[in-house]
Parts: sequence; C-alpha cells; structure tokens
Amino acid sequence: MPKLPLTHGPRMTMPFRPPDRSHLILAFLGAILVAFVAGPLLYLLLRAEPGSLRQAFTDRELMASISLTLLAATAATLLGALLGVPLAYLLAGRPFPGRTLIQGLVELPIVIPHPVAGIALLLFLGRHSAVGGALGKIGLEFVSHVPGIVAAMLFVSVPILVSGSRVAFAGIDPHLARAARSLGDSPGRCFRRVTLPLASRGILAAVSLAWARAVSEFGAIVILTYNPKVTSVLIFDRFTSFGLEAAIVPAIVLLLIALAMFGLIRFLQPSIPQ
Amino acid sequence: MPKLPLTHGPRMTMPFRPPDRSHLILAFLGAILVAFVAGPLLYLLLRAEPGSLRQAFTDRELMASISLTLLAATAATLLGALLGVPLAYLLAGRPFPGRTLIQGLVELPIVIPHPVAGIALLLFLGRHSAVGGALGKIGLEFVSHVPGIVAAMLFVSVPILVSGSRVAFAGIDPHLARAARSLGDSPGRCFRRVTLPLASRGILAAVSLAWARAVSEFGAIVILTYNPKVTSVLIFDRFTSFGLEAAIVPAIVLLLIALAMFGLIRFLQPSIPQ
Amino acid sequence: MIRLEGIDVRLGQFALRDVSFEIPPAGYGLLIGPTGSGKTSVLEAIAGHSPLGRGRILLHGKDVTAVPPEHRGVGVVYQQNNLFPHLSVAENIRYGLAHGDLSVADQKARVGELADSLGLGHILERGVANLSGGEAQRVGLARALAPRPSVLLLDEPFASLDPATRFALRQQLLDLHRREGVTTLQVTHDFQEALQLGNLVAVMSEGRIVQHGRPEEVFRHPNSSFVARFIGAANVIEGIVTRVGDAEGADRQFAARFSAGSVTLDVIADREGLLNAVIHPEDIVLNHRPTGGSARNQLPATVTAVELAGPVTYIHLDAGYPLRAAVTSASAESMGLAPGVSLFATVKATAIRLV
Amino acid sequence: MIRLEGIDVRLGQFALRDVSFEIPPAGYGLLIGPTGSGKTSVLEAIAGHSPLGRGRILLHGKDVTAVPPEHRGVGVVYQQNNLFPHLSVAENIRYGLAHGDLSVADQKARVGELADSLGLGHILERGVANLSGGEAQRVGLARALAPRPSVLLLDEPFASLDPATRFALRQQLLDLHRREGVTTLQVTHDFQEALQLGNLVAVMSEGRIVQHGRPEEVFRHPNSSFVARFIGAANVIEGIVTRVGDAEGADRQFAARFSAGSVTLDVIADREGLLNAVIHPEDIVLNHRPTGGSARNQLPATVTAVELAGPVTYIHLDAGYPLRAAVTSASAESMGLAPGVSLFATVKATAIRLV
Repeated sequence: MPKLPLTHGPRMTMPFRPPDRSHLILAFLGAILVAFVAGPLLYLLLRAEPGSLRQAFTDRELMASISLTLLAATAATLLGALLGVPLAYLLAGRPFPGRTLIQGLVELPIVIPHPVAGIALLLFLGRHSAVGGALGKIGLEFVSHVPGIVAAMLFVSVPILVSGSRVAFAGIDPHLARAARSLGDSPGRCFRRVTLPLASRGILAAVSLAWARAVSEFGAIVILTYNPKVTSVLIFDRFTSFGLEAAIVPAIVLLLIALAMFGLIRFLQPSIPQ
Repeated sequence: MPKLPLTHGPRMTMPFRPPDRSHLILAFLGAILVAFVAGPLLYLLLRAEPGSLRQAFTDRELMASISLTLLAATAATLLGALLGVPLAYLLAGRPFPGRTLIQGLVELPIVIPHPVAGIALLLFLGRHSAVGGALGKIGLEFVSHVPGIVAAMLFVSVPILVSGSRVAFAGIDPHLARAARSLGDSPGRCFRRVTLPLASRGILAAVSLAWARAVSEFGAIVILTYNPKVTSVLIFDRFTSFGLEAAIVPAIVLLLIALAMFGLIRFLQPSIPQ
Repeated sequence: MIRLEGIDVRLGQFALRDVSFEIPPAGYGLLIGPTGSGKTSVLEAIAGHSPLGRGRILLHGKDVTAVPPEHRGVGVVYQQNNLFPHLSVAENIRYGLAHGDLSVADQKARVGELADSLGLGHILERGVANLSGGEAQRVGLARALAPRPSVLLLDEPFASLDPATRFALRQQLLDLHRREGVTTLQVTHDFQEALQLGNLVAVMSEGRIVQHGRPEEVFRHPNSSFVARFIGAANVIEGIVTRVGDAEGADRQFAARFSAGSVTLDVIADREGLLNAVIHPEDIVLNHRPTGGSARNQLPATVTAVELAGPVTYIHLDAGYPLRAAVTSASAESMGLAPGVSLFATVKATAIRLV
Repeated sequence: MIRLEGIDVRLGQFALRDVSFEIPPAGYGLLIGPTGSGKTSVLEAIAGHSPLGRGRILLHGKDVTAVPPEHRGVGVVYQQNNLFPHLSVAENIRYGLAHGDLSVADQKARVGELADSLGLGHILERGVANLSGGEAQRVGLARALAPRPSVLLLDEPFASLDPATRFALRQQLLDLHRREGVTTLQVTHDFQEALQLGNLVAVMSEGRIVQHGRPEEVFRHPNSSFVARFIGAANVIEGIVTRVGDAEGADRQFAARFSAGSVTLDVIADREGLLNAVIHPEDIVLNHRPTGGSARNQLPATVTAVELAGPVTYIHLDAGYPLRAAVTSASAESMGLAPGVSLFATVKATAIRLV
C-alpha cells in the first residue's frame, strides 16, 4: 500500500502546466465520472424550494426521525469510540499474538452487505439467542427498539473508528514516546502528554467519519428496527408508501445534513483515505 | 493525516512483552467490540446446515439474483475503473485549478445515505429528467432495469476506486518517473514501463474493494431497481414477505461471497485503509 | 559542456534567480551550498523537469531549453530511492538502452562492461530491494551511464553512505568519469568533496550562485564571509578595517589595521569599514616564544583544545578571539601542545584575506 | 559512568552480542560503525527501550537493567524527528522539568540558562515545525540536558546537518559537556568525529564491538582490516607474510617479507600467512630520486591523482598497488606533484602494521 498522500508529495511544488493531448482524453473520461456523481446530487438539491423546506419543519414525523437519527448516531459513535480507540491503540502498539486476526475482524463490516449485517444482528440480538435473551432480561430490547438502531449503526462504523484511530496512533514517531519516557514520563503520563495530543486530530476525524456513516446507515437498520424510523428508513417508507415525490423533501434534508458533516470532516482531515 | 501504517513501523522490530495492567483494561474494552462484530457473523454462519446450502442451489430465484449481482457488480467496477483510474492519475499529478473540488466531489458518496443516493439517481436517471430522457431514447432504461443496478453500484463505489487508485499513483516516488524520462522514455512510455506497473497492485486492491462494495450495495438499489432483484434486495424481500427464517439462507450465501472477497482483498493489500 | 545562461525557476515559495555557469566538455563541476539553497533545483532544470521562467540551458552547444527530458541525453543519479523497484539490477541498468538501435547482445555487453567497472557482476540478477546503500548507488550510476549520456548529473550520490563506502565509490566515479569522458555536474553539501572531485565549483545560497571558480581558488580566496564560513575550513573574524598609511599600490591596496575586540591585526586592504578577516588554519604559525623578524601580527594565545585529524592536528586557541591553527601531528607532539599551554600565534599580513 | 557488561539484545533478525564497555564519569565515548552494525540498538538498550537477553547495564555504579526508562536519568538526542511537534521550543526544553520539585521560576531559569548556552533565546516562543536542522538539534540537546541527566546519549546528532552547522554545534556540544560534566555516549559513522570529540571509541560491526580504546590509538593501530578500512584513513593491502630471519625479539616479533602482487615490503611481524598491511598516508615519504639510508622499502610509483584537503594534500599513487600518501600542501606544490609524475615512495618497516 503506498503511503504518500499527494497533498504532501514533492509534486506539489511544481508549477501548473497546460495539459497535453493525452491528458485531455483522461480528463474527458474523468469528467463523465464527476458528472455522474455530482449530477444526481445537484439535481436533487435543485428540487428544494423554500416552501418545501418550510414544510419539512412542520413535518413532525420527519423532525422526530432526524432527532432519533442524530441521537442514535451520537450514541453509537460514543460507544464505538469508548471501545474502539483503546483497541486501536493496542493494534498500533507492539505486536501480540492474534493482532492480524483481530485487525481483519474489525475491518470485516466494510464488505458485509448491510441487509446481511441486519439479519446477523437480528439473529444475534433477538430474544431467541443466548446473547439477546440475556440482554433482554436486563431490559435491553434491540429488535424494533432504539438499541437496535444503535447496534446497527455501531456495527457498520466499527472499521472506520478502529482503522482511523489505529492509523492516527501508528503515525506517531515512536521516538517521541521514547524521548518522553527518557524525560521522566511514566507510560500513562507519556500517553496523556504526547501520544493522545498527537493522535487527537486523526481520532477526531475518524470519529466524525464514523458518525457520518452512522447517520447515513439504512440497510441494517431497516431489517433490525423499522420502527421507530430513522430518517433513511423514513425516506424509504415514504417512497414505497406514497411514491417518489413524497420522499424528496426528507431526502434533501438528510443530504444537507450529510453535506454539512462532509464539510466538517474535510476540515478536520484534508484527504479522506479509502 | 498520519502516513505510517503500523505494519511498516519501527515498532515491528520490538519483541513481544507481556501486557501490563492498564493494557488489560484496554484489551477488555477492545474485546467487547471484537465480540460485537464477530459474534453476529459467526452466529449467522453457524445457522448454515448442509441441507440448507444444498437447498440454496435449487433456489432458482436466489441463484439468478447471485448471477445478476455478480454481473452487475463486475460491469459497474469495470466502468468505474475505465473512468476512475484516469481521473485518479490526474488527481495524483500536477495541481490544476479545481483539483481539490473534484477530489471532494468524488469522495462525497462515502457520506451520502444510500436511500438518498437512490432517490437522487431516480430523479436524475428517471424518464422525466433531461439526462434520463435522453438516455431512454437510445434504449438505456435505468428505473427497474439492470442499468439502474449498475448505476447505483457505480455511484457508491466511485470514492473507493478513485481514492484508492489516486493513493496508489501518488505513492510512487516522482524521482522514478523523472529517472525514466531522463533515460529516454516519452511520457506515455514512462507511464507504461514505470508508473502503471508500480501502481498496479494498489489499483487492483482498489478495484477489488470497489467490486466488494458493489456486490454488497442495497440502499440505493432497493429504491432504483427493486426488480430484477440483486441478492441483497432478495434477502430484504424474503425477510419482509416471509420472515427471518426465509432470509437466512440467502444471507449466508451472500456473506460467504463477501468473506471470500475480503480474503482476496487482504491478500492484495495487507491493511485496508480508512 | 553544460552552460546555464541566467536561468530563473519558480518552485512554489522558492526561486532560482539568474543562475549562470559553464562546465567545459568532459569537465567535472560541483554545486555546493547549504540545504535549501537550490542545488537540486538546478539539476532538475538541466534535466528538463522544471520549466524556466527566464534564461536558457545549452548542452554541448545545443540550446535544450525547450527540449523534453527524454531527448536531452542527460543521465541522472538521485540521492536515494533511485532504482526501479519492480526490475532487477540488470533490468535497471539496461532500462535506457531500450530506445536506441542496440541489439540485445550489444545491450548485454554494455551492461556487462559497466557492471565490471563498478563491481556489480555478482548481483546483476538480484532484485534491488535488498541492495546495500553503496550497491544501490553504483547500480544507479551504471543505469545513468548505460545510454552514454552527454551529460551526467549527480544529486548528492554519497550522502547516505558510510565514509569507507563513500571513499570507494568516489574513486570508482573518478575512474569512470575519466574513462567515459562525460561532462559531469554533482551536487554536494560537503566542500571536501568538491576539493577532491571537481575542477569547477559553484557555491549557492538562497537560489543564487555566490561564488564560482576552481575549488582550490574558492578554498583559498572565499569572496564573502558566507562562503568562508560555509566551507568551514577557515577562521572568519568580523571587525573594523581602518587605513594607517597613505601609500597605495597599483591595485589600490593600502596598509590598514583590523580590530575585533581585543585583537588588532596589520592587514593589506582595498577598502575600510566593517569586514571579515579570513585566516586559514595552516597560515597560523605557533611558537613558544615571540619571534623577531618581519611578522608583526603576533598574538599571545592559550591552547583550549587539541584535535587530531590524521596527519594534521588542529590547535584551538584563545587569542582574545577563538582561532584554529593547523600544525603537523608530529610537531604538535614535539611542541607538547595540550590544553592550557600558552604560546604565540603569528599570522603574516598577506595571509589575511578581507571580505 | 556508563558500564555495559556482556549485554545481548534480540531485535527481530538482528542481535547485539556480548557488548561490553565502560565510559568513566564525565567521559565522552563514541560508538562508531557502519549502518546496521547495532550502534543505535546499544543506545536504546542503555535508555531502557529494549529488554536485555543477557548481561547488565550500570549507570554511575547502579545496576539499572530492570529500571524503567523514566527512572534511569538518561538524556537522549535522536538523529531527527526528535522534538514534540505540538509544543513550542520552550515547552520542549521544559518537558522533563515537570517531574522534579523545581518551582516554575527555577524551571524557567534552567530553560533560559540552556537557551543562552546554545543560542536559542530568540526562538524560545516559536513552534518547532520551521526550525532549521541545526536549531532543532540544539533544542533537542537543551531538552535532554534540562533535567540534569547523569548520562547523555546522542544518536548521530550531526548526521543531517551542513558541515558548517555541524562544526559549530560540535563546538557548543564540547563546551556544554565540559560545563555540565555529564557522561556522554555518542553514535556516529564518521571516524573523524570520534577523533575530534571522544576520549573513548568503540568500533562496532554486526552487533559486536570489534575494537575499543582511545581514538588516536584505534586510528594508529587498527586491530583488523575491517577497522582499518572503516576508519578510511589508511592504506590496507592484503598479502602474504613470510619470515626471513630467525632472530626473535622479546615480544616474539621477527623480520619478515610481505608480498602482494608485484609489491614486496620488509616488515616486522609476529606471525606468518595471509595478513593485511596497514600503512598510514603520512608514513609514506615521497622523493623524486631514490634515497640511500636505512629505509629499504622504496617503491617506484606514478602519481595518479592529487587531492587537496586543506593543509595536507593526498597524493594517489600507482606503485603496483594503489597507495595514498599525505604531504603538506606546500611541499606538494614545491615538488610539482601532478598526475603522471614518477617518483619513489618510501615506507619504514616499523610504520607498517600487520593485522
């Protein structure tokens, strides 16, 4: 895997030169792709009229779904950070038996189709399974309850959280921690004074990206907890129940939230990997 | 963004030391997360019985959905590679006006909720839009047709393809291309003899990851093209029509496909970024 | 022949300004200066990798300013990360031979010839990942020379090597340069290397060439305190020059007095005011007793440190101003020079250069 | 005092084996060797960053083998990437003072004192991102010294600096070492640095110490062809030693003949067989005509290159075997030494060391 992101590469210092002919062909092919991504989003945004957005604010179900989505995503992200950042720190540290396996496991959800994740979570956390049954006895109901939404969101955002934080920790020159130790820091003090401050920006970027991922989740939630509805499920529900037009305003609102988050993430982390 | 993946870090040379107490707390928190990811998947896989898998092969609708999924994903990935690798090459090269904007645009689909992407694509490619109407006249129907599946898969896999390939190109030391030029290579020859061979492994990894992403897509497809059904839509359909038990066998089949792809990707690229 | 005529190059924040020099055919030039002074940028400009804002570049009389890199006939060796990682040693060396009309047999012969000169025969079939630093640089050199370039550009080729490897490679490079007769320009930040290798040296600072000439000339007569300090071989003292006599020689020089703190020296000057006195360590003569005679700059001094450097020993002195004198190691021993010893340091007025 | 007693360290493929040496209190030791010989690993072991397989480490008489890094009282300066990027220069220097019972005023005083010694006063409030290489290393040095460590470890602190900066920093380091009296161990791959700085040098190769002693001693009497070649200052010729007389001295030495190709030399040996002759350049005397007298090793030779190195000039000779002789630059000039000149090179038998 190459390591040099372009924004730090030596080519940055080269002045702009007008492209030659072969570059024009490449640019043409690339432009099709850019248009294919930007076109639909722009087209959707252009459907936003002042009236329709005002209407969105009076749509109680939509507003409730947005609060639910943001709250559940925040809960999933905080829980994920609590469990995932320590794991990332361990994965970035000294090798230990099984490290490669664990790293593979936490990255798995990237390739798991979301309805499959939904089915798997439903089986695992449903009342008939040992785990789900035990958790049900202490009052944690997942299926068709808010904890199910949080669980689905957490499942899909684990790779982002753990890998992002791991890269942030691993990118710190180990000499710095050694220097801090030789200057009198205990391992804990060294973590607080050097490791954490230096990794914090990368961790924050991973947490934001995980939050955005949680907000946009649909496929696993729609199976685990259709009701109460998060916004992505609401969009799907409106679309299947009332048709395309009914889904446009909720879609625009969720798109705007996603764009705002994207802006924040780009600010925290100039180039999103992957 | 830190640049040093752990697998290349200097700590690799340090011998294993037994963890101290603070590490045990971190390991305990991490273990919960690993169990939360691995548990549901293992639980689902344990539901696979020899009989149920034999039954899967006789399930014509399931087999058809798998062929459709694999074919559409392959088409979307090839199309994406054709358009995206040239774009990645340009983005990794000399700065040009608008480069940052274009890079942001192609990364946008990461944060777009998939049902929103589905709605946007439906509007953009539907028969009532200028683009969809024009394409419809030349026989390209998207809504409820296979091209709609390909379009949805392409949309969500663009960031993976472009960013992955861009990082692969940008990771090549620019001195190598300059050395090749000074040794008599024209820009095209230098690309074929040096740049492409060195980037090929990274591009292949990006293409595989994009293909896996396309195979697992659900949220955008379910809105754009419910029928003919790809496997993820079939799982959802079986689940809503016949209940959980009916969805398990298709889910296991798709999970096995995803795991096989994950194994391939890990082989091509030891550590998946993001 | 490499000839730069007043080239300007803009590279982000940094710029080369009005860089001109010429290396004669089959000559060996060195470009030296501190990190960030623009040495590598000059090589990149000659190789054709950065467009000029102004000026032109001639190689063997031909204006190549608008010629793309692949048609300049320039061989380049970078400091590191130089070799194609997906090719073997032999494939790397042969890379530039694919374009000519050489038969495969001739290509192999050329690779073999260079491998022999550089002692690479036993590693030709290896990959390049596990070469030592010295081997990698020799492969890079062979690859650059294989297509018989008319010009060879070397960007600190010895910088990351051990002294012993560096020394051996330097010898091989000199031999090859003599045999292949290719006009060479090497970048270095080590003036010693310039003294050992080059027949022309250009000193750079902040994107400009501040002095150029024969290495010994630059070494003996730095034209500024920057150059004198950078080459690191001389004492540089800042002080005030005042005229003491009316007599003026044909070259407008006059007798003057140089004062820096408690130190006062008789000097020959061509101007007055704030100047730097450059005194080479070997021009400082040490004696236990004051000597008579014509030398009037005789400073009482105390030895602060003794620094053995092979055949010479540097004696660090406190003479009201820190000074470094060079004596042969034999006389350092016979004079019993050690920290704390008091003695007299004598410098002839004509050995003091004011810049 | 730093004392290593037979330490073994395993680091992946690489291992340190049976490393022992001692640096007296307030001494200045140097560890030299080629890249990958294990120099840095020795520092890491002393600082407490890699567990020992065997042996023990004593600092000022105290066994610290099982002591964690933060309680060893060791200051470390790495080659680069040394400073905390999220802290200012002053905060970096003060970092290690947060643990003691120093008042804030005393901490500031200590920072100010070190900043003055190292000329850092004007950049104390800056961030560390835009420091020059020399400034960064001075800040690293100040940070390491601030908590008054009993031991200072330096890992090639000058490696990435320009020669002029390197020279200046070396002076400041020597001054500080004298003033603070801290026992110091520095890693370098440059033997010249060892000659200038240290009072003890240990030469490493492949994880072992192959020679240690006073720098001048190692320079004059390398105990193996590896050391002789590595320090790069001497001619090393491989050949066969055969006894020519029966007489044997008290130290079992005898007269012998050394043959390497067409070269035959009279030598004093203590064993026969395949050995290396080490001849220092300054022990080769050059004359235009053969001289009479007692020196019997007189080789006709041709000058192949002349290499000015400040006060001395190295004359490269072909005497049937390549040789390098050192003469003063003045006599090189007066003798008219230039490539192609034929002359006679004379070496006394007692100046040839066989290893």
